Amino acid sequence: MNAPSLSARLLAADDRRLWLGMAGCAIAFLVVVPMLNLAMPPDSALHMPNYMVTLLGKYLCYATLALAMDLVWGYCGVLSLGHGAFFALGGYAMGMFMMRSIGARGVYGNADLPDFMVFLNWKELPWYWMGFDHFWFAALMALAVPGALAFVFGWLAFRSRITGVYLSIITQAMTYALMLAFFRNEMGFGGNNGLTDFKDILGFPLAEPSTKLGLYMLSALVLGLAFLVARFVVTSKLGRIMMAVRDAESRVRFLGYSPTWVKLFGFTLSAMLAGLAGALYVPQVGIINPSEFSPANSIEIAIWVAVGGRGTLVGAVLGAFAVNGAKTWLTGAAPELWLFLLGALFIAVTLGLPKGLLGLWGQIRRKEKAHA
Amino acid sequence: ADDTIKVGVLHSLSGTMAISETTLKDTVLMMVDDINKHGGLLGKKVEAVVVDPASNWPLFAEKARELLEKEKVAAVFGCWTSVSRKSVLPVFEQLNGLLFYPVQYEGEESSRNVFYTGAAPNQQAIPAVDYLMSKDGGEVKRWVLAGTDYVYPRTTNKILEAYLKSKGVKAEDIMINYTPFGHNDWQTIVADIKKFGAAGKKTAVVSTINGDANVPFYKELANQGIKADQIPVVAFSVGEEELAGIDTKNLVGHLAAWNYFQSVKAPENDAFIAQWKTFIKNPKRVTNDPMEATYIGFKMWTQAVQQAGTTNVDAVRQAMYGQKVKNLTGGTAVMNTNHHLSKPVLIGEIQANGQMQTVWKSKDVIKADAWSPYIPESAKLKADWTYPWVCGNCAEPKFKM
Amino acid sequence: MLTVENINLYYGASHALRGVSLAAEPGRVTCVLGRNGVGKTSLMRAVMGLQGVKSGAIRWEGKDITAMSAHQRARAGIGFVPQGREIFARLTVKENLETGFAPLPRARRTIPDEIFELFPVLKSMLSRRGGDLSGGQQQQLAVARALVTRPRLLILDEPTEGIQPSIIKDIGRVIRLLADSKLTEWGAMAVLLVEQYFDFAKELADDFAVMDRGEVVLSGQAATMVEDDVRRYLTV
Amino acid sequence: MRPSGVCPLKAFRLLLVLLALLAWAPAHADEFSDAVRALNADNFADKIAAAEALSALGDGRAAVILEALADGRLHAAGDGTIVMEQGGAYRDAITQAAASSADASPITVNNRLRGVLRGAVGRLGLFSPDPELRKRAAESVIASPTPESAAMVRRALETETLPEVKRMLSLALANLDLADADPERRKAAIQALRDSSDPMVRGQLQHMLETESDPEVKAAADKAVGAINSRLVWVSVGANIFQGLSLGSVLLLAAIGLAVTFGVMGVINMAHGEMIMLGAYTAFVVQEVFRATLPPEYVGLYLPVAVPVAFVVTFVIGVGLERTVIRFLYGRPLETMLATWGISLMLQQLVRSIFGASNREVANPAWMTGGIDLIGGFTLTYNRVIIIGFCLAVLLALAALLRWSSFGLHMRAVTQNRPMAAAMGIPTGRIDAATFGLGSGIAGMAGVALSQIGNVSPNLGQGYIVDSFMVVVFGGVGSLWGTLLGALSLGLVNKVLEPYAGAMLGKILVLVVIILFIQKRPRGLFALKGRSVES
Amino acid sequence: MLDDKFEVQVDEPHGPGVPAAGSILYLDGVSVSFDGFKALNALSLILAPGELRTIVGPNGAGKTTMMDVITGKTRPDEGDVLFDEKVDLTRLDESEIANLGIGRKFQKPTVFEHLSVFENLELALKADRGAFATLMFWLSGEQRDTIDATMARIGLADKSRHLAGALSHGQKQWLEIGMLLMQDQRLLLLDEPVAGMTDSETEATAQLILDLARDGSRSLVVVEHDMEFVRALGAKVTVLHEGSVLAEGTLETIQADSKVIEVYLGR
Ligand SMILES: Nc1ncnc2c1ncn2[C@@H]1O[C@H](COP(=O)(O)OP(=O)(O)OP(=O)(O)O)[C@@H](O)[C@H]1O
Ligand SMILES: Nc1ncnc2c1ncn2[C@@H]1O[C@H](COP(=O)(O)OP(=O)(O)OP(=O)(O)O)[C@@H](O)[C@H]1O
Ligand SMILES: NC(N)=O
Ligand SMILES: [Mg+2]
Ligand SMILES: [Mg+2]
Repeated sequence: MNAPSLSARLLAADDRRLWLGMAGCAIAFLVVVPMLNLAMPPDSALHMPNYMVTLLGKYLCYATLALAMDLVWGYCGVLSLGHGAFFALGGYAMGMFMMRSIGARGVYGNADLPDFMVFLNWKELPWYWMGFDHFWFAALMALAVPGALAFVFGWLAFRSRITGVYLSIITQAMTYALMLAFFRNEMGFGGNNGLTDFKDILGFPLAEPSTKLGLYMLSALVLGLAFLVARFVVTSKLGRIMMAVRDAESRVRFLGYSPTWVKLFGFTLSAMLAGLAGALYVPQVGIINPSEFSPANSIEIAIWVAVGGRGTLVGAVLGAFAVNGAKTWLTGAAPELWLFLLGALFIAVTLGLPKGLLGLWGQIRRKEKAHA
Repeated sequence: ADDTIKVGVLHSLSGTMAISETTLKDTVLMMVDDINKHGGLLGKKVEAVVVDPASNWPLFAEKARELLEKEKVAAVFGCWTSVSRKSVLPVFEQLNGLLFYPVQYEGEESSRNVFYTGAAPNQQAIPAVDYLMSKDGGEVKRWVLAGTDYVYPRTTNKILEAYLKSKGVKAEDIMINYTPFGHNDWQTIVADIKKFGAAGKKTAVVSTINGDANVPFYKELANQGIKADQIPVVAFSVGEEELAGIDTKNLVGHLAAWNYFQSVKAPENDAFIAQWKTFIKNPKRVTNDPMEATYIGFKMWTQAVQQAGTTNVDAVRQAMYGQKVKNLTGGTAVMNTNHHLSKPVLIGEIQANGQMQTVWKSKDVIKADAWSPYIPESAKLKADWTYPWVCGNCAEPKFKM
Repeated sequence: MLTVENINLYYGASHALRGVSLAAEPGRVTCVLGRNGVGKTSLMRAVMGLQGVKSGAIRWEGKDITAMSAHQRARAGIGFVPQGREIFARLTVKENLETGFAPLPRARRTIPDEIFELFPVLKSMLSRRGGDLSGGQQQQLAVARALVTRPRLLILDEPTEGIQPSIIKDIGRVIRLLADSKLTEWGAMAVLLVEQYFDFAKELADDFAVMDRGEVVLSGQAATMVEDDVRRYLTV
Repeated sequence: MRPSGVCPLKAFRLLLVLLALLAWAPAHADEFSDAVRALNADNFADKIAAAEALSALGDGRAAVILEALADGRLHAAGDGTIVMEQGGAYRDAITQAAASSADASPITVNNRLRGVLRGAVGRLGLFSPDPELRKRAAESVIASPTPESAAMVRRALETETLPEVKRMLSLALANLDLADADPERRKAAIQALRDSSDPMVRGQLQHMLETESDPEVKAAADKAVGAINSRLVWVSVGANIFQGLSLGSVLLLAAIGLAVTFGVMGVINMAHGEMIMLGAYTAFVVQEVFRATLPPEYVGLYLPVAVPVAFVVTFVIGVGLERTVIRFLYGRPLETMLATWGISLMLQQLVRSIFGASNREVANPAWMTGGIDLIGGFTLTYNRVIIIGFCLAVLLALAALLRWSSFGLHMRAVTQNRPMAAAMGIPTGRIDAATFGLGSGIAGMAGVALSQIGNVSPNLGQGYIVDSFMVVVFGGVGSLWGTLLGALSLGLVNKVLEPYAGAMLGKILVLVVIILFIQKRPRGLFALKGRSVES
Repeated sequence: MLDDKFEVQVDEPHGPGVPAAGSILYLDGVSVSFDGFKALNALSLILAPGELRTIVGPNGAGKTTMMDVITGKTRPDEGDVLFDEKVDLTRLDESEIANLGIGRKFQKPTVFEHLSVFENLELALKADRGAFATLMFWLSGEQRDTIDATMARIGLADKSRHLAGALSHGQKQWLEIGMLLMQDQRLLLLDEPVAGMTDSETEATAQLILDLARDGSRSLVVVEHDMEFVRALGAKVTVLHEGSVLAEGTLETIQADSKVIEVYLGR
C-alpha cells in the first residue's frame, strides 16, 4: 500500500499525551534503568540491583504477551484461553536454540544430543530439532510456529463460525492438549523438566549481569515495537472492523466483510507477538517447560488484561506490570496471605473499576478537569 | 541486621505442590525456632525468610534470586519437584548460594551449590525391589512399574528396568505405565494391573505415582479388591503425610520404601515427633521422610556453620563434607563429597492407622549414587567435590594427582 | 391514577428527561407523542422502574413508587409493553405468557381467553420459541404477555410497530375496551401509550402529551388539542 | 515346573490335618496353647511356621485366631499371653477369658505371613458348619491354591451339600488338578475349567501350554484358552463401557452445577471448582463429627447426611457471593471471569488456612467400599455405581425443576432478559441469588460424591474446573441434556481410547476430538437452532 | 403509466433455458421450513433491474425469511435464488453476497453499538473489503465528505461522535438506512424501514427511497406494513401469505382484493 500513509497514520494519531508517555517510558526503560544499574554504586539507594533488572525483563515479556492478548480479546472479541501456548512455543523455539548451543558442555558431554535425550537413550537428534543450531532459524521459528498454529487453528475455527465461549474452550483444549503432549518424554522436548541448563546465548553467558541487562533492553525494545504495531492495527480501519466483529459479528458479514479473515489476521499477529515474548522470556528465566502451557497460565494472561483495562493497549501493559508486580511483592511480603490479597484485588478491580486500572486513570483525569 | 543470620524457605505454600511442601516450610520454621531457643547460631539469631513460589517453576527462580540477592540469605531450604530444582539451579550457581534439597529424586545431578538430603534411586528403589524378590517379600516374578509421567519416575523406572533385567526378569513380565499429573480415573489401569497379575506368577506394583494422583489410585485399588498379599504395591512417593489423606483400612500390607518412618522407635525420633506436634499444635499431625531430610539438612548446615565459624558459602561447603548428624531412625547420616547423604533404607507395610510398620531395614547406611551405574552414559560419571576431582559430573579428576 | 412529577433523567452526562410531568387516569388513554429520540421511551422506562431518575417523583394509586424496583411496580399493577418487543427468546410462547403470572395470586394464574381471541396466531404457536417468531408475532406476544398480568396501568411503547394493519385495528379496539373496562376480567385501566403513528393515536387518545428534547411541550385533553400544533412538533 | 511330588514334611503335616479332621476332637490342650503362643515369634519365618503348625492342628478355634492375626487384632502381652481384640473388647485367645490390653502390642504380620494365614483359614473353614464361612473358604482356596489343599478339597467335596459351594469347590479342585501328575486328571480339570471366565484360570492354562508334555492335554488346554479368551473379550468390552459411563458420570457430576451458573446464568464461574471443594470439605467435617459423636457402626451414615448439609452450606455461600459480587456484573460476562477467579483464589487460601494444605481423609463408608466381582476379574465397584445413580438423580431433579416449576421458568426468564423479567413482576434479585445458590449447592453435593473417589485438598476444585467447562460447552451451553450427553460421551471416548493409547495420549486425543467436533457443531452437541439463538 | 410497466414483466412466460433472463433477482420455488413449519412455501418472485417493489403481508408471512434467503443468512430447503440472471446465491455466504452488490436493512435495527455514528458509516463505505486493504486504508477528504453528507441526510450530523448504542430506536433505524446508502449497492432490501418513525419522517423516507429508485441503477425491495408509506412509494405491491405470493399488483388492486383484506388489511 502507499507508504506515506504508514508514517502519516502513526504520527497523526491524535493523542499527543500518548506519544509523550511512550517517549517517557522509552527513556525510563532504556536509559534510566540501565544507568541506575550500571552507574550507581551498589550500596547507593538509587542502585538498581541485578535481580530487579531480571524481574523487569520478565515483566516486559509478560507485557508484550498481554498486549498480544488484548489485540485478540480487547479488539476482536476473541477470548483466547490458549495464548499461553503461543508464548510457550516461542519459548521452546528459543530454548531449543540455547539447548543446541550447550554442545558438549552438558553433563554427559555429548555434543550431538541434549542431556535429556542422552539419558533417555535417544540415538539421534529428531528431525524437528534440525536447524535449531542457528539463531536466525530459531528466531524465525519463534514467530512462525505460533503464527502457523494460530493460522491453522484460527482458520478452522473462524471458518466454522465458532465464537464466544466455544472458541475460548477449544483454545483451552488446544493448550491443554499441548501441555500433555509436551509432558510426554517421547515428544523429545524434555518432558516435565523441559529445557534447562542453558549456558549462553549467541556466545554471551546467561549468568553474566551484562547479558541479563542486554536481554532486558531487548525486551523493552520489543515491547515498544509490539505496541506500535498493535497501535497501528487498532487505529486502522481494520481495527474498527475488529471492534465491529466483536460487537456484532453477523452484521459485519452483511456489510461485505469477512469476519473470518479479520479475526484470523488479529489472531495470527497476536500469536506471533506472543511467540516473540516467549522467545525473549526463556533466556531470562532460564527454563521452559510444559507448565507454561497450563490452562491456568492462559487464564492469567486474560486477567492481566482485564485488570489493566481491556480494549486499551496501554491498559494491557499496565495490567501485566501491576498483577505481576503485586504477585512478586506479595509472595515475598505475605506468603501465607497473598492469595487473599490478590483475589481481593481482582474482585475490587472488577467491581470498582469496570474499565480496569486505566479506567481509574480516566476517572481521575475527568475529576481534575471538573475541578479545573 | 548484623545480629541475625537469614535462611530462605523456598517451598510452595499455594498451588498443586502446597499439599506436600507446606509441611516442610513448617519443619524449617520449627528448626529455626529450636535453634534460637538454644542460643542461636554463632551467637546470632536465625531468621527464616519465607516466600511462596506458588508451585510455579519460573517463580521459583525469581524467588530464589530474591532470597539470595535481596535478602542475602546464608542458605536456602527448599524445592520439592525436580523441575523446581532445575529451575533454581542456575540462580544458585550464578550467585553461589546454598540449597538444601530434601526430597527423594532421580539422581543424575550433583551441583556444587546444592546438598541433596533426600534419597537417590539406589537408596530407595533398588532395595525395595530386592526385598520384593526375596522370600519375605513374596518372591515376585512379574512387575508393574506405574508412575506419573515425569523425570523422577522415568529415571527410576529406567534404572529398575535395567536392574530387573539384570536379575533375569523377562521383558514380558514387566509392564510400564505412565499417567499424567493429577490423574484421577484409575479404573482402567487398576483393572489392567489386576489382569496382568492374573497370569499365575507373583506380581507386584512399583509405584512412582506422585502427589494428587495417589489418593484416587489407592481408593481404586481398595475398591477393586487388590489385596496386598496378592498384588503388593510398593510406593516411593507415599509417606505418612500422604496416607493421612487416605483411609488405609483396606490398604494394609501395601508397601513403601523410605529412609525414615514415623513409627521407628528411636529416642531422637520420639523427641522429634513430640517437638513437631507441639510446634504445629496438632497432636494428630504426622511426620515423614522429607521432614527428616529437612531436619538432617538443617542440622548439618548449623553444624557446618559452627565448624566454619562463618556462614560464608565456600567455607560452609567445605565444612559440610563428612559432616555427621544422628538421623531419626537410630543411625547416623553422613554428608558425602558427592553432596548426597548416606542413609539407611527402610521398607514398611501400611497399617490401618496410617502408619508404616518396618518389615525390612538395611543392615547399614547406604551411600547415595549421584550417577546411576544402571544407565550407561551415567555409569561413567562421578561426583566428588574434593580434591583431586572437584567435580559433579566428570569421567576423570580435574587435577592429576 | 399515575402522576409523574417533574422528573429528570440522565444517561451519564446527557440529560434525557428534563422536568417531565405527566398524568394517566384509569379509564383514559394517555398518548405520548414526539419525534425520534425526544425521550418517550426513557419516560416509559422511568415509570416502569427500569431506569432510575435523578429527581422528581412518580406516584401510582396514591403511593410514591419512585424508589420501588421494577418488579414491585409490576406487582402494584403496572404492565409494560416495551419498545423492541423484548421477548424471552428462548422461552416458548406459552412460557413467555406464563412469566406474566409472577405478580398474580395462585388462583388467577391462567391465561385469559380474550388474549387468544385477540391474537389467534399465538394460540397456534404456543410451543414455538419466542425468538423464532416473526417481528410482528413477537410484538403481539409482547402485548399479550403484558395483559396476562391483568395490569391496572398498561404502558405501551409503540405497540403497533411492525404489526399488520388488521391487527393494529384490533389492538386499537382492545386498548379502547381495556380503558373503558369493557372486558370482563379487567377493571377500568389507565393506558399510557407511546405512538408515532399519529392517526392511530388521534383515534384512541383521551389525553395527549407531546415531547420534544426531553421535555413535555404540549399536553392536555385530546378534544382540545389542535392537530397542527402537535404536527409541528412531530416534523423535523 | 511344579514339583509333582509332595515333600515328606508337608505330607506329614497333611496327614496330621487329616487325622485331626477325622477325629474332629480338640487336640491336646497344651499343644494348642503352645502353638498359639508360638505365633508371637521374633521373625516372620518362625511366625509362618507357627501359623502352619497351628492350622495343622485342625482345631476349630484356630481359624478365629489366625483370622485375628491376619487382621492385626492379635496382641501379645508383656507376660507372653496372647490376647485377641474383637469389636473393641479383649479376650485371652486361648482361654477366651476377658483380658486387659494394657501392655499388649500387636503381633506384626507381613504380606507373606498374611498369605499363609489366608490359606490356612481357608482350609480350616472348609469344614465349618456355617455355609457362609465355607463359601469364603472355597473362595480363598481358589485364590491361593497350594498343592496340599487338593486332598482336603476333595474330602470337603464329598460332604458338601450346598450346590454353590460345591460348584466352587470343584472349580478349586480343577484348578489344583491342573498340576496333578495324572494326565487324565489334568484333562478332566481342563474340561471342568473351560467354562470359567477367570483370567487367573486362563493364566494357569496358558502356563500349562508352555510346560505340558502330553499333546492331548495340551490340545485341550489350547482349546480351553481360546474359549476363555473369546469370552474375556466381551467382558473387557463390558468393563470398558462401565468405566466410560463411570468416568462420564464423574464429569457430569462436576459439571452439573456449572451448567446452572454458567449454562443458565452465563456467569463464567471460575470458582465453580471451589464450590465442589467446599462440598468435599463439608463431607469431611460431617464425617469427623460423626466419628467424634457416634459409635463406629453408624459413622458410615455420614455420607447421606453430608449431601444435604453440603448443599445448604454451598448454597448459602453461593447466595452470599451472588449478592456481594456477581450481581454487579450481569451483562458483563467476561468480568465475571475475573471476579470469580479472585473468589476462587481466596476460597482456596481460606480452606488452606482452616484445614491445612495437605489432603484430608474422607473414607468410603463400608457400604460403598469394594464391589461385586463380575465375571472375568471385572469388578463393579460400589462407589462408582452409586455415583452414577446419584448424578443421574441430581440431573433429573434439576431438569424437572427447570422445566416445570415456576422457579425454573423465572430463572430462565431472568437470565435471558433481566429488565424485562423485572417488568413482568419477577423478583430478579431473589431469583438470581437463588439460581447461583442452586448451582453452587449442586456443586457442593458433587463435592461430597467426588470426595469418595479422589482426594480432598484445597486444590480439589482446580482439578475439575477445566473438565467441567469442557463438558458444558461441548454439550452446548444452556442445555442440560447436552451436558449429560457431553459428559457421558467424553467419558466413553476417553475409556475406549485409553487401552490403546494410554492414559496420557488418550486424554490428548479426547481434547483433539473436542476441538474437531466443535468445528462440526460450533455451538455444542445440543445447540439451539433458529433465530432465537441470535437475539 | 405504472401499470404498463408492470404488464411487461409480470406474466411474461420465460423460456425454459433462461428463466431468469432480464432479472436482477429471481426466486423460484423457494421453500424454507423450520421444524416442519413452512415459513416459505414454493415462493417465486422476479425483480427487474431498476425496479422498486413493495412487499406486504401478514405477520409471519415469510417476508423477513425471504430476505434471509436472499442475503445468505438462511439456506432454502429447495428452490433457486439467482442474482443478476446467473449468480446462485444459495451457494454463497453473507459477505460474498454483500460484495455482489446486495445490501440490507434489518427489521430490528442492528448497528455497531460500540462504534460511533461516523465509524458505523465509515465501515459501510464502499471500499476494498480485504483484511490487508483495510489495514492500510486511509480515508480521503472526498470520502469524509460523503459520510458527512449522509449524516446530514439521516439527521444525525450532530451525533457524529456518539456511540451508536446510545441512539434511540428511531435514530438507529436512520443510521441503518445511512449505512445502506454508504454501501452504494445494486439491490437494496429494506425490512420495515419506517417502523418507529413519525409521519413526517416516514414521508422523508419515502422520498429518499424514490430518489434512490429514480435513476434506475438500483433495484429496491421494501417491506412495510404502513399503507400510507406504501402508497407514497407508488410501486408494484406483492402480498405474501403463508410463505407464498397471494396477490400482486398496484396498491389499489390489492387493497380491493378480498383475500388480502381478509388475511392482512382487516376491515
Ligand atoms: N442507554 C442510553 N444511553 C445513553 N443515551 C441514551 C440511551 N438511551 C437513549 N439515549 C438517548 O436519550 C435520548 C432519548 O431516547 P429515547 O429512547 O427515550 O427516545 P424516544 O423518544 O423513545 O425515541 P424513538 O422514537 O426513536 O424511540 C436520545 O437522544 C438517545 O440518544
Ligand atoms: N427458527 C424458526 N423456528 C420456527 N419458526 C420460525 C423460525 N424462524 C421463523 N419462523 C416462523 O416463520 C414464519 C415467517 O417469519 P418471518 O419473520 O419471515 O415473517 P415476516 O413476514 O417477516 O413477519 P413480520 O411482518 O411479522 O415481520 C413465522 O411464522 C415465524 O414464526
Ligand atoms: N523429586 C521428586 N520426587 O520429584
Ligand atoms: Mg422510543
Ligand atoms: Mg419480518
